[in-house]
Amino acid sequence: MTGGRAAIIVRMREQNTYAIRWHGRGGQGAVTSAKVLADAAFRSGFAGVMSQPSFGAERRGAPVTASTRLAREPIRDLSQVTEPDIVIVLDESLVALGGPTAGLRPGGLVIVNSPGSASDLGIEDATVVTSDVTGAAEAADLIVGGQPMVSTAILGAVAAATGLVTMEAVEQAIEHAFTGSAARKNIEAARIAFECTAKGA
Amino acid sequence: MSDVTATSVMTGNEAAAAAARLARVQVIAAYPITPQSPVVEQLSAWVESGELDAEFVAVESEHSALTVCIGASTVGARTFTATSANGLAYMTEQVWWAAGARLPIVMCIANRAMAAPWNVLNDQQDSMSVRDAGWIQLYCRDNQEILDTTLQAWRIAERLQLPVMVCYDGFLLSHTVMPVTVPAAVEVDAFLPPRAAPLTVVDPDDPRNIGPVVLADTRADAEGILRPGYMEIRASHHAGLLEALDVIPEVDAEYGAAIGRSWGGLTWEHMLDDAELVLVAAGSLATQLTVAAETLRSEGIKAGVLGVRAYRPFPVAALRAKLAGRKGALVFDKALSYGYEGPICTDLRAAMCGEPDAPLVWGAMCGLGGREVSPDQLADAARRALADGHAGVRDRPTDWINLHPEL
Amino acid sequence: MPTKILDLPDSGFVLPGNRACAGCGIGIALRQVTAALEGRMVMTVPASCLTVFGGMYPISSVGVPWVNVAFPSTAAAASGIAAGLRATGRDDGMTVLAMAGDGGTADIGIQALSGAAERNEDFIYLCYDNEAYMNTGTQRSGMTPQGARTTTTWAGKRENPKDMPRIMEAHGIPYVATASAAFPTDLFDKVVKAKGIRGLRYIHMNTPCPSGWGFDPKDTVRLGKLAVETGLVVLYEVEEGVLRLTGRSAALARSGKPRTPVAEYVATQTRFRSMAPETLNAVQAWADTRWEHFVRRDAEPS
Amino acid sequence: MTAPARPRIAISRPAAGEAGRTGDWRAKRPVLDPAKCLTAKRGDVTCQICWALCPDACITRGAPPRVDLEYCKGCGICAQECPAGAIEMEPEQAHGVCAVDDDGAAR
Repeated sequence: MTGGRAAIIVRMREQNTYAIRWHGRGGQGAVTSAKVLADAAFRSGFAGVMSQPSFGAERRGAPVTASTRLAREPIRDLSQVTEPDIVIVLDESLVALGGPTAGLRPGGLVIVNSPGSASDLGIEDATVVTSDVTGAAEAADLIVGGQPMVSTAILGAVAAATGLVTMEAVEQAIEHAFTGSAARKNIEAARIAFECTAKGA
Repeated sequence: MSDVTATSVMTGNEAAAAAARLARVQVIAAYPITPQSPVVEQLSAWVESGELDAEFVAVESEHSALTVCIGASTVGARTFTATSANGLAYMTEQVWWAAGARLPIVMCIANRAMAAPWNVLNDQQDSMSVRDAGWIQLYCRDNQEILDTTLQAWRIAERLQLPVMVCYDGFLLSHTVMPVTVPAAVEVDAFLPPRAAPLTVVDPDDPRNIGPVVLADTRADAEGILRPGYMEIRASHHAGLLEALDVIPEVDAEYGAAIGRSWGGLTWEHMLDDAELVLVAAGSLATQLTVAAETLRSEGIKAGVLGVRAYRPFPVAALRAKLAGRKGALVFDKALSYGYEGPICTDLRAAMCGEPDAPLVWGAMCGLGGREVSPDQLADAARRALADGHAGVRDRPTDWINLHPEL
Repeated sequence: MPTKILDLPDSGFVLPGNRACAGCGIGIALRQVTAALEGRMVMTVPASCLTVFGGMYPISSVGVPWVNVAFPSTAAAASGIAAGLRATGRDDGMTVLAMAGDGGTADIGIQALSGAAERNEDFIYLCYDNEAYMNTGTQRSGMTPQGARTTTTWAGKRENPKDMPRIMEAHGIPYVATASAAFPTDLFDKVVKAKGIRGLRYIHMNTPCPSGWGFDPKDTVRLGKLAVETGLVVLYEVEEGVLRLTGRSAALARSGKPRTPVAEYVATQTRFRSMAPETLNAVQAWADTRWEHFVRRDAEPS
Repeated sequence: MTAPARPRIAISRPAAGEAGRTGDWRAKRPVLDPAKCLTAKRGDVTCQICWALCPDACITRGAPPRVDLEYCKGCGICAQECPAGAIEMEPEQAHGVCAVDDDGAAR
């Protein structure tokens, strides 16, 4: 969509490693998202994938983070990602709290679950992509305990915005993580999110 | 308790109980296990008869015994318990909790072998196995030292806000009678005043949450003041143990001034001055080593004994000073880190590593599960070590004394 | 006379902005428990959701003295705190409250609790029963109901829960009560009554858990009430061996109207989603038998 | 760096907001309609069921009761249990930009 984003992806490819940080709320499944993305990336040809939660006792609704690293070589750094190339935000309200942009590499990519436009989020020095992932989850009837589940749906947006993983790999990874109708709904939600997210490089 | 100092013949367990009573302990919780049981039997009798004004909680397990002490110590009471072997293992979770919470609990350990297989007799595997839990560990060589060390233990514990284990050999001391001088209550009261205010605050008018989850990192409080994370709290705990290297000898000296007996502080020695071969051990085994050393001296071997009184904190500087320039040090352990060697031996090797005039350090294993070991056998082990030393043997394995490997 | 909502004190010991999940039943209950004891208390809490509720160092979410202890040791810690307060002359007007979850009570903590009950230690033990190990991710406990799916009973638990209040009653302690986080006035009255009794007082409190049971957080109270309507949870108290139904359970028994079928209750929660019809029948029969037992005991002349 | 010698133990003091401004957790906010609220209509303190049942101590007793939106997590118990149906849970944020057409294609 924008030359800027293509340049980011090219730069990240040159450095051969992608540091991704997830921001969500307890119960939204950021940890699941991070794990499934690692699986999808492995299926997309990354030899080194790593996803880990930030360990704590966060409850439903509390801000949580997770870290993912993707590389062509096995990963040996197990520390949390503090200077991400890519930030993925499952809950738009977290942007205003400042966590998602902390330590973001200049010109990094921020993917936000939001029905609004990127320019409204007030994030500077970064390429921002919004995707109404909650809307996608609702459209796929992916509702658990009264809440739309965005954890897998956002992977469609990530696949679209970064091009790092194929949608096919995302679907395989979801199928691996879920079973039966749950897998079907999760895949559908991810597909919807993929379709309505601006494509990256 | 008597108004006058008096000497009588008593067991090690009775000496421990007498110390707890003299300390005017406020809450006692215990569960029976051989060979510790007589300690709490005696204390419960004194509480029932009114001779000791304390709460005695007859719990249903060792885990609860130490937990009751933790609860009572948290709200400010002076507390005591005692156990052995599997009882200590069963309460291990709480052994860590008591130390991490900085509670000045005193616990006597009548040292006993760990099962399986069952064995109620003495070795030091039980307390050695919890050496890393953050308690001060003191080992006693006779019943008088049990009484005196237990009294010193509260003084040390309450000064440093750290729990203290007073370890003594099961049966060899716990059930063996010998003369023990019990100091007058008034003298002990002067040495050991009532417990001062605890670190913990349990007050509805100043409500606090004690021992909550602590994050890895530092975190600001509601006023924005940065507070320690888990690692700072552990570092402070470690610093407290290291401070004990000064406090243990100080309290031993204060006890000497008040009561008239001192026990050497961190270590003690016998014929060490010109010794070329130093025999090292903790507890009653070291007392036996003094006999072996004298036998060796009669043969012209310049042997001496270095007794380890404080095992945690490990008195590195004291041991280095005492061992510098000696030819050899033979460490007798009554415990084993399976797959390696005796724990005191390992620690001593590490302490001496890189010292310019360090002796050769050898290890010997003895007395597991109550296996008899005589001064002659100990002397034999010393002769074997010396011979290997003269022969230039480098990697000398641990010497198992009085073992029948063919069986 | 039972306390009415308008008569409940506005105590403020439980602070907002705490770490509990939205809709957590513990919060409703803890507000009443601390109010009933007027904050003149020492709480002791093992590893559990309540630990997290209480907050991470250096900030506490509850304005009463609180002593954290290891998982199996709640009742022993309370014994020690009570003994320590007596020994140091600070027990006057202070209530020791041990508060643990169902796993900490009925599983790993039952030994210490049984010992304390046998010794008739002087404290209130409140079990907040959310019917599984919620703090560690919803593994089964000895209190998980039959048919409930947990992360260690994927096909649904096969066994009925322990009857913890009756186990405690068998110890002969002076006061045993059941309660529900959905009925704050009934809970308040029971804690007030327990405060005035010496010895071990045991209160077993049903505590709906949105994330562990799988329901919308708005339904915490609705489902807590529904559990009582079905008779799966029976509100009662036992003093000196005499059982008396209380609150909604008493009204239900007096009304003679049929209880709500268990099927209506299980349909509200994802943990029962794959419950087999025969399991449902078994749970209904279990609830019926228990209900009849308590109604019969309630009718016995005291 | 050497370890501090002063004994440090973990002992917390109470304060609101231990977990931060938990109002941020909220997806829906409770909005009270004074025209329906029994207490608001009568102008004196009655009912107060919402206050009693709030698990987060976020409702202040009064006529009408007030919700502390800084900390309210939006559980919705107050709305569910209000006998007059006076509290509505309104979404903090609208969704639906990416909806699916009748033929199933995303637009």
